[in-house]
Amino acid sequence: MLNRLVRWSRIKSPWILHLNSGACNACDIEIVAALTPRFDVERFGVLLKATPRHADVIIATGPVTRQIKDRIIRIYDQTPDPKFVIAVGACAMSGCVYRGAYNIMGGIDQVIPVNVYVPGCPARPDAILDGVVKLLGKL
Amino acid sequence: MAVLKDLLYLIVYPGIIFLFVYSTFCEWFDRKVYARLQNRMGPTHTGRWGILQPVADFFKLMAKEDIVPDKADKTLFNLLPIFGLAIVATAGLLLPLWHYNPAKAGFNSFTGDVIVVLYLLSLPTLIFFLAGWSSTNLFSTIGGTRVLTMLFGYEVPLFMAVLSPAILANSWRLVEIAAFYQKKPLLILPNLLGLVIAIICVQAKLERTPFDIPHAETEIVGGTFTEYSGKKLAFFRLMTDIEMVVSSGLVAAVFLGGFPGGLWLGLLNFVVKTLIVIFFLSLIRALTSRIRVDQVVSFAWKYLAPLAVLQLLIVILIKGLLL
Amino acid sequence: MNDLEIIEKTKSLLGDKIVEIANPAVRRIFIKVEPQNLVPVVGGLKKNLNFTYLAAVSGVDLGESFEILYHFGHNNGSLTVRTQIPRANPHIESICSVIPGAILYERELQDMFGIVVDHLPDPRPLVLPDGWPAGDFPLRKDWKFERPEEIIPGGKK
Amino acid sequence: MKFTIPIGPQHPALKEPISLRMTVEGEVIQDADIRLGYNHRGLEKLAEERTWIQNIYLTERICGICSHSHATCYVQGVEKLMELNPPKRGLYIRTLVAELERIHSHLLWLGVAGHEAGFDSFFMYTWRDREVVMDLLEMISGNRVHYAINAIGGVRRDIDEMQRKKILDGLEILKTRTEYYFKIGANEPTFVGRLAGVGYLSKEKAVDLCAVGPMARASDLPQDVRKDDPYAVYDEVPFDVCTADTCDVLGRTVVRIKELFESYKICEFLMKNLPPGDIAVKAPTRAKPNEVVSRYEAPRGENTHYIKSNGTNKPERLKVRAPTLANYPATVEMLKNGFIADIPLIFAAIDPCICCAERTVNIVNARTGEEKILRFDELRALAEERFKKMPPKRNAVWPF
Repeated sequence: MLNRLVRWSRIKSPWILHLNSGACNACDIEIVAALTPRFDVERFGVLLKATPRHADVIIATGPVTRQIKDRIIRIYDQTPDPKFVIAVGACAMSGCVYRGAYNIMGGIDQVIPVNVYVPGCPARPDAILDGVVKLLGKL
Repeated sequence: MAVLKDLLYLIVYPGIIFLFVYSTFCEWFDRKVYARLQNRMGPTHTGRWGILQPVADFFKLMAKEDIVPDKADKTLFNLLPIFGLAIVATAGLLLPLWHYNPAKAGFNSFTGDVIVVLYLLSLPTLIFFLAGWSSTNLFSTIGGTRVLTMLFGYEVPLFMAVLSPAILANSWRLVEIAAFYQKKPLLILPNLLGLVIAIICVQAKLERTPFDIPHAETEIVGGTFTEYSGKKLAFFRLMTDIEMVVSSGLVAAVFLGGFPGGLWLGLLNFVVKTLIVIFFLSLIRALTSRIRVDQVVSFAWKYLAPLAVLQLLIVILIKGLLL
Repeated sequence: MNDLEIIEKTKSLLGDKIVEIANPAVRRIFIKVEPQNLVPVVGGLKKNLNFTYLAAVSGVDLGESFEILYHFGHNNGSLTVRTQIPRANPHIESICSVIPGAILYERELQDMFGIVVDHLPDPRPLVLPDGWPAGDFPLRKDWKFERPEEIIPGGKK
Repeated sequence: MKFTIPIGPQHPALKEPISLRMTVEGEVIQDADIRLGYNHRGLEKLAEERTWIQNIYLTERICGICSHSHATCYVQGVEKLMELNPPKRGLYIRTLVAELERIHSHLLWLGVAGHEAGFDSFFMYTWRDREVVMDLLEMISGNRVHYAINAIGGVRRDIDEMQRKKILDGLEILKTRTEYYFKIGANEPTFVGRLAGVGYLSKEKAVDLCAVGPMARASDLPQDVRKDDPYAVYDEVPFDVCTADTCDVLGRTVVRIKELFESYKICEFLMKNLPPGDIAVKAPTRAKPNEVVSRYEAPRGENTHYIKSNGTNKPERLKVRAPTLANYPATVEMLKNGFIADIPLIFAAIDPCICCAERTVNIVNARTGEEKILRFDELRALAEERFKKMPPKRNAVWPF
């Protein structure tokens, strides 16, 4: 019974943290666009939170640069369990056009475990929403 | 029998269970109004019209990992949320709801309970400050200082604004003030200025836009709550919600004539009147932008405090000349 | 002021310090100077011809030498001052004394090419990420980067 | 009593990673230090390994907000190197996309400014209307953000009659909405009070520190590449350079709102005078050894690309200078003596596009000052001291 309550509340209230690891801004503005009236993720209980301590889902964009690698790991550690990571956009998945550049480590999954990948360059807000919903379905 | 009644009062209505249910409802109402004013839908998929959204948030946070920073003062860090919750819930008990007898004083209604409620409602501010300070995060610390700085601004106008209806009613007891205005509803009108001041001050007390400076997201991340997670954050959120209910209940009791009509009608009165106040709070939140902490203080002392004094003068004149 | 007037004025004012003036396209002027004349030329351009806005500083690896280009913007087009320094002794004088806004570009230059900019007001090493190996300058032509093997989570080993 | 607060690399005011370290005394900033490098991807090195055509898509991904700017700047340079003359219709469409992008970027900025000032309703409203221009861009190019409309020698997609009508309709909607925002901005005292007097940058400093774009224009420097060095079809289009003389965040807001109106005008002109004909010419795969400086007025200021070719199908050198980088020295100047509460506003006012600025550049911070744990009495003293300080400007009015 309690488990069911907790599971229900987790599905209904995913709070997201937006983590930019060196993206080109395109995915970022699409994530922000997902909060705005046309897409309005708050319908599903999603709130954009400022600090990793409050977040459940980390939405990561962009390829991982060498400089930010440690910070990403730190932010991941700061997030309380249970936590999930969604990699949004081609860069966060593999590095996209920047694959092979000297300052790029590759996709987010080279640094922290990823639960859901959302492809696209950039991913549309609808796709990002779909990714969040798919993640919740996996719970 | 009286003990049973008091227990019922403490636990069910208007004690902790009622406060929990009603404050989550108020948070939903606030979020929904806020979202509608922004052309959005607000929560829709949790329960009917998303009404269970704050409940889901609460239980999710309760089930999350609880992190205490190494550097933080552990005792304070752990105890503060519970203290805060207890304080605002106690304040909630003093609201003049159903089993009051203006003629007889009890543990929850006595001469001077207005002052006690006001005092209990100031304590959360200190709790916020201590919370920010004890977590030793720089952002929290800045948030804590801002909490205190703001306290200097809004507290005095709020006290003065609440004072004027009390002077007019010639009582320091919530139930008597409410009864006075129920008898003479026209006398609510001279207090309108005080009502506006009180709503603005309550907005500042609740740290909502334009006064959400202590946890201004874009400046100092989560402000006082930056380091709080899991259960403690859930308690703090609940505490803020209950504080919202209690302070709007206080405003409604003092300025809008209380909640007459016994158990059911009284409840209806309570819900309608607090929701009106909360609606105005949401309206202010949606229609203004955040101001700086120095602007808050100068605004409070240059406009709110003189206006509150003016309100006092009006009330004293009316009392001297007409009553 | 059109291109011809700018060229005329530059020639008459700074003619002794300039090696070459080219005007390959409309509103594009390229001036070549010796490295030691760089600061006076930039100063003269700023003072007399109102080239106050430095758009960028580019470096190019030419093999034996480095070429440094200072792109200036103007209400009437763009002017580029170019100079070459030998690869063996890559030193150049900072123009921050004339144009304070140049600092970022010159620090970038230090970082990417290993060119030493003398008299920079803020000469902190402008290395890429923390812990970037010293002596690696990514934009030099002889610097190659090999992408390390990636681990694919859940993929074949 | 001083202490240092770190802002970033992960901070809600910054949607992108950058690290600012502020030395503050009370709420007043004494010194600021910027550390870039979190977003450095090494694009200039990559560009040397790719062909001319591949590089269009690479430069497009320098930045998501001004993707068309970098791609156009690059393509214009390459067209000069290859001695191509793109047909008029192609240039018109390219300019149209550029102006629509400016509209989208400025609306986005307005929303972000509202958000940073804690005015979330304003943010929601501007972003709702931004979807109109996003739809237009999607209709023209097929994508919401990276338009990929540029090709060397022209554009890739044509506009038909129906699309032309839709664009004109969309512009009508946007125009009325922008006028409405103008009114909101002027009539919301908390908003104006929050913006006025913040982030002062004098004209002399703006010249010295080479500020560009709306930053320079708000400091009364009429500097606009579209007028100074017309590219594409800007020499045929009537428009004005918008300036303000208040030198603060309010001025920058006003400049951007004015530019929105100019952009609507330009788009309307382009749509009403769209010439018939081809949209592109065929481009060779190689360019003769040469060099070119290409300038472009992006929404944030001037883009400068320096392209050098060596006769092969790859560039010898591609130097990208994004407007945000040019504005950093000025930003540090503006942050000094501001309030903590103003950091996001000042920083947002340059419309930072860190990803643009950071392909290659690093500013190393001096990790000065230890992070102290504050004592209770110190804090109280701080709070009291702060309480005595006066706000810098009151009774601000909208400058129209």
